Amino acid sequence: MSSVAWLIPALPAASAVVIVALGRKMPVGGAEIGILSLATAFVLSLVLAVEVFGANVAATTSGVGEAFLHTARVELAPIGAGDSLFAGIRIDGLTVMMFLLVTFVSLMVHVYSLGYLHGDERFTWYYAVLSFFSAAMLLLVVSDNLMLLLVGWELVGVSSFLLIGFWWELKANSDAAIKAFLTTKLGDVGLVVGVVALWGQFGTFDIAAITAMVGDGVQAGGAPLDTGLLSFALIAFVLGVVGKSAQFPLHTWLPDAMAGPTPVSALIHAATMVTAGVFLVARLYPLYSAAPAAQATLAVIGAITLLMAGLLALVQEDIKKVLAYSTVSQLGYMVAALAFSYTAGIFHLFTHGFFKALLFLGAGSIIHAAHSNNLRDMGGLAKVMPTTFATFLVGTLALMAVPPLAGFWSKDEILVEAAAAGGYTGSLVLVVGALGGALTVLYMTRVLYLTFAGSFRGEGHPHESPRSMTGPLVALAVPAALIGLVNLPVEAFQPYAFSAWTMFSLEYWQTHPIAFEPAIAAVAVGLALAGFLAGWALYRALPLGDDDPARRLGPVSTVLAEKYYLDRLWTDLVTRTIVRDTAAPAAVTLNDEVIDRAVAGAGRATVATGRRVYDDVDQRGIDGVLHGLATSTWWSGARLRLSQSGNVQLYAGAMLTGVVVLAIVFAVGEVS
Amino acid sequence: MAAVYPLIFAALLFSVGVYGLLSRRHAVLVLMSIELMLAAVTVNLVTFWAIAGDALLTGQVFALFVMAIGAAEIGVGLAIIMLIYRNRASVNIDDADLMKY
Amino acid sequence: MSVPEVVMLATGVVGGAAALLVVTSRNVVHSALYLVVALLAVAGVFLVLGAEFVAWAQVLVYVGAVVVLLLFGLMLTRAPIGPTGQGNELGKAMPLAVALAVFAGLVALIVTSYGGEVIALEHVPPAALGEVLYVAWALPFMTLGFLLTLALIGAVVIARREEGEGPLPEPDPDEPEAAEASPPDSSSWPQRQPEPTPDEREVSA
Amino acid sequence: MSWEQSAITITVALPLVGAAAVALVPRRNEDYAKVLALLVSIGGFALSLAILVGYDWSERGLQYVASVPWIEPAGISYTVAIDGISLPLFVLSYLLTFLCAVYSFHHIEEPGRPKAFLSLMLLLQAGMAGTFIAFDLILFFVFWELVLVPMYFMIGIWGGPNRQYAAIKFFLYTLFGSVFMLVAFLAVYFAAPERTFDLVALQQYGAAGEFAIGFQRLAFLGMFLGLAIKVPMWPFHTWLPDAHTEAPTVGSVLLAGILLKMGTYGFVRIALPVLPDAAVEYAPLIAVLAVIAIIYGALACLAQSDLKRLIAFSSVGHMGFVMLGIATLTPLGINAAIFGMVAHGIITGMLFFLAGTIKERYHTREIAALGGGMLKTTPRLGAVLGLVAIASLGLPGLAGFWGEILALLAAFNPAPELVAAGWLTLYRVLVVFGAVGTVLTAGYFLWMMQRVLMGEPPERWVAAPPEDVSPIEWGAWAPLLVLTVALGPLPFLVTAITDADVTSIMSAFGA
Repeated sequence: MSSVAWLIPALPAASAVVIVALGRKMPVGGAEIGILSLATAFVLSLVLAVEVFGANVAATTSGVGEAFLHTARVELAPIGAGDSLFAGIRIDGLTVMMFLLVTFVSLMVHVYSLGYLHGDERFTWYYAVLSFFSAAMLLLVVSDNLMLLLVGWELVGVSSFLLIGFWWELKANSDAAIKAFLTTKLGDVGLVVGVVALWGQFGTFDIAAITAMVGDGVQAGGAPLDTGLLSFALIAFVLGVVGKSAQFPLHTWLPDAMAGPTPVSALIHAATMVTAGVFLVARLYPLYSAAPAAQATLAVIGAITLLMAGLLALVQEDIKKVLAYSTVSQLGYMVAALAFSYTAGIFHLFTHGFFKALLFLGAGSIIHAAHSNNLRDMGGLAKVMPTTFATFLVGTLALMAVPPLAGFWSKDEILVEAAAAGGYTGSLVLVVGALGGALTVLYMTRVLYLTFAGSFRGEGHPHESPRSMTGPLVALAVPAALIGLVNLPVEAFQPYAFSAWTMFSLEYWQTHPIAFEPAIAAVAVGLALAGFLAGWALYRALPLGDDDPARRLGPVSTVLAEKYYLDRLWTDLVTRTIVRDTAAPAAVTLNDEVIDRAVAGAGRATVATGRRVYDDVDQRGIDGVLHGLATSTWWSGARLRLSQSGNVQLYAGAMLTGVVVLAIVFAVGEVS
Repeated sequence: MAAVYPLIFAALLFSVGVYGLLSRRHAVLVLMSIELMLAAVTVNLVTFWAIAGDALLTGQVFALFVMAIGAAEIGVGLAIIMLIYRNRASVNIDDADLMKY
Repeated sequence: MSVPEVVMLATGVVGGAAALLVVTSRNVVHSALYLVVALLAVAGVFLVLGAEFVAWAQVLVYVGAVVVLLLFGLMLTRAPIGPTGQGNELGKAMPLAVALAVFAGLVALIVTSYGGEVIALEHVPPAALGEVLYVAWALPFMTLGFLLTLALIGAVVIARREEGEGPLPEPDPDEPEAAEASPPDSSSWPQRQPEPTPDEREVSA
Repeated sequence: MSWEQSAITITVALPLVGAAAVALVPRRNEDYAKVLALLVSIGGFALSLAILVGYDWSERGLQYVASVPWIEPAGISYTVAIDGISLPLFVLSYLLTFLCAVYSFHHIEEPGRPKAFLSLMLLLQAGMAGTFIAFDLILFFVFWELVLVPMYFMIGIWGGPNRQYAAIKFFLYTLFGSVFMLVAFLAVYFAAPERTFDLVALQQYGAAGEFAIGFQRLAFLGMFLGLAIKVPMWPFHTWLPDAHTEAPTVGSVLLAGILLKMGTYGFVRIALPVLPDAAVEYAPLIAVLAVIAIIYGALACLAQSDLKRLIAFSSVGHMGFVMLGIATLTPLGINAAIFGMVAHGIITGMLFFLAGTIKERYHTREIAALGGGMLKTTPRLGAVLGLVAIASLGLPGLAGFWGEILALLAAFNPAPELVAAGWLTLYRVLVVFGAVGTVLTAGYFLWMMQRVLMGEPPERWVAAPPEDVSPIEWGAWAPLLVLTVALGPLPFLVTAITDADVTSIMSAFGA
């Protein structure tokens, strides 16, 4: 089966081409081709998963053998002195896990978009790019070498650009698309430099070969490993991760990227593309293990990001932006997790992909119904949109890490691993991660309350979305709820669990068992509960500031009111004063005024520099020198040409004068 | 007879011709000045023949040649002047500066 | 002082004075007439020196033909033939200086080279000249004739009016001296062809 | 003469003869000139393909060699040959001329006159192709200069409003450089142990270290001036934006597509192998100038308001990547450079076609005046522009990527001589700057796309949308578009041709 695994990325790629070529003539505008190809790819992924996971489980249960790895490659081009570029596939647990996630979410989004983009004038184009994106993402995960990975990486970037700017008539949308592309491209400088540096160090792009060399402590030509250069390359990769996975301080493109159609946000900006950075670190995990400095960088960046983005999510009025910041925050978890544990990082990637895609699609359904992104214009939708509500609730609970839903297991694993790792970075991630969990609950409670509770505040009569949209919601709700169970932290189950499926080496799996810490789980759940109560109280009391809080307090029963009274002190002090009125605005200020302005300012400054360079240096300076040469030649010519008056008499006079002078000269010469 | 007399006469004619050539704007006058200079040349030729006295009468023959060439020059010169006049309505030699720059 | 020397001095003084008047006279026609005198004086010098045929040829060719040609030229160009202003762009000082320098140089040369030379005057009859001319100088002589013919044809070609050429511009009758006194406004001259505009180029293409 | 010996000569002579034939077409039947020029260019393209196919891939090295004495007393011979380094550029020059001939059916700038225009184009073609196959320095120089004259007239007659200035600037500037190059050629001739202009012999002398280092420095400087102006390298680039902006579409396409490559080709073919020691000394300087050009070109693009001028300035940056590859003195770098040349020829040639068409349809090239929304008014034109712009910014999967990334790869590990001279750190820093340059490049192309393609189109275009891509234009563009897409996934289309010969020509460097 793994020998035809290349079909999995090839199918969507072919589908993209076919849709562009024939889509307009198809009955459903080409969508059926995309759905069919993704469905086939998903089935193939499942079959492949059985093979690969089965092989891995066989190894873990028996304790002998190796993690499943299948590579195959073809030469792409000779590039001199015997080196070549290769295109190759690498099938292992991680690849298959990403296959499952990407094909499934992509399939759901393909189906969902049938309803969401029904009647759009560029419907066919949309499906073409969507398929193209899936192909690029699958190429990224299946690459066996860094060069091909870079290719996939850039291709997802450009398809993201096309999809964010899908409604390009509005300048804001194309602005967002350009911002996304350029910001991630800035991060890609790191990736390119990293790839180049690793190639320079190891003389190959092949990930397996590089990993093996690092394992043996050698580099190209058998010289001893230069860990400084390796750390440089890996930290350069971190810059790429920061760009692509929207980590602090390059995260600002992701909320803007919500300008794209909502299914796109679900696919690209929640489940797949933004996880590419995390995937990259996971793919190179053996290298990162050898470079502690790079790991520490990951931990710090992840911790900053998860906290900061969580605070920002609190104050967004656009439902998609809440989810976008939430995604940034969750990506922070993953990045931080990868500083300590391979399994914890990718497990959160896996579960998050499902439930965040669900949440985005749910948000899309809500927006479809309410005709607005703004939380102010929603409310009371639970009654009219029962399916959306139920599935959205599942997604929210999973995100909130409520046991036993998906998010609980993966997030708990991160905290456990951070605690186990200890040290400054471990403690940082543990504390910040726990706080971040509470923040997550807080902002998701707010979203739930403002969207589904109370009465509808917007215009029109919202109704449930069509079946093509609710179907995927239901289909996604199942894994969102249950997928966490595949990695139950029970020792006896572990040889059959997710950690075994996706291991990159048997030795690592054996030395890094998955543990469960009741204390940490209890604290996390407690914090989550506190966050939920605080959020409920706060947003019940102060929905959005424009309704009178007292009037809203009225219907609440006295007992509850009294109970909340205590909570409200806590709420007012901690949540409202410190978090909402101080920290969150400060974060917003920092974000909007400093970071985003710095990013935008850097862009503007670059353009201004360009203008300066062009006007002053190029036109005035370099071209000026040239013009100066030309002008001086011209000037002396103009002086000289005065002698050429065309006046015959002048010429004659000059000639005769010359004759006389010559005669005198000769005469003098003769005499002397 | 002293040889200097005709020679100085020729030098005088020539210098006057030079002056006229350089100082007048009327194209025909310039031609006349050239004729003066040519005449000076013929005087010199004849004088030098008289001094040397060769059998082939070279000086006289050359004087005749110069005369003929002078006549030809006047003919062509006047034709050019007329052409310039037709094109520019002027016989002012300062205006005939098409070759400038 | 012998007779030939006296005659020589007299003709020299007359010819030199006439030559000076040629180049200084304000009236072009007067200049032409003074030129006749100057050239006659030259012929006189030739006679004194014994070159009889050359002297008569000088009278015939120059006085009889060239000056008449010049006068015709003056009339045909309808240029101002009355009194004309003197001087051109060069002014007078520079030509005068050059002329004096040339004269001084020549005189110095003549005096140093031929200061004591004496000419033994000898009369050459035209017949003797004819014998030399048609025997020893026959080939150059024919070449000269050819040259004269060519010059004649050339003059005709040059002066011939092109077909379709515009009529002669009429000089302003009120200001007959305009051409000499002030250079004509350059804008009235035929200018070099301006760059054709794209449209014109297309037409011409 | 067998086909082996005469193939190249026939192929190069065909456009020359064609130019004369086109010029002799009677004026009243000027449209026949188009047909004739097309036939000639098709014939040339077919012949070049025949050479490509007939090339013995197992042998490699110089093939189709023909050498006859030409100016014997001066040791100048007519020596032509072709190898893997020449082939891609040689074929590309015929391809682009062919496409230009097709395009000329559709449109020739004011003042028309297809006869003169096409005749000049074919003359230009002969010069360009000849440069790539000349293996005698003087012959090389003759072809090199032959290119100047037709391009001068193309710009000067069919160009934009400022055509006189641009044409003279182009002509004088490049001529200025060529003079130094010629002097350097002569110097090499006299300095060689056995006086010769034969390139192969000179390369052997160069590899054997027959030239003293002091001499090499001066000679390399002379060649450097001539070649660098042609490339053009920063800061010798200022003729390029003017010439490109003013030139007619076909002129711009050929200028960007082929002419610029003559400079870089000269470095690879002549300067580096003949003067290897000086090349090692100059390489860091070239690399620094190249990276300056990358950043600088991108910055200058950000300041442009004219679409065509923007494309012209982008060439400065792209040629910077090519020169960076050359400055590494490694086979990888040279492969990258040749790939970059081919890709740039295809992509930028295509961009200039598009700029010409946009000017023709929208009657302006001002980005602000176009007003955006081209995807609405002329969707096909807009889509093609978008695709090519994305290719030009170096997106993987399209032609522009490999040249850039391979150049960066090569720069990370330059030739051992350069490492020994202590330049490793410099080159690695340059890699980072080069990578930043890719972001800036992406920046201005996206910015251009946003302002030209996206947004709501202005009223005047909505009311009367300009004509979309015409069939003739599709015909002229299709090969370029296909190559743009094909070179991305199939980079061996170029490197498989070049690799072996690059490795052998660069054997003078490295261990």
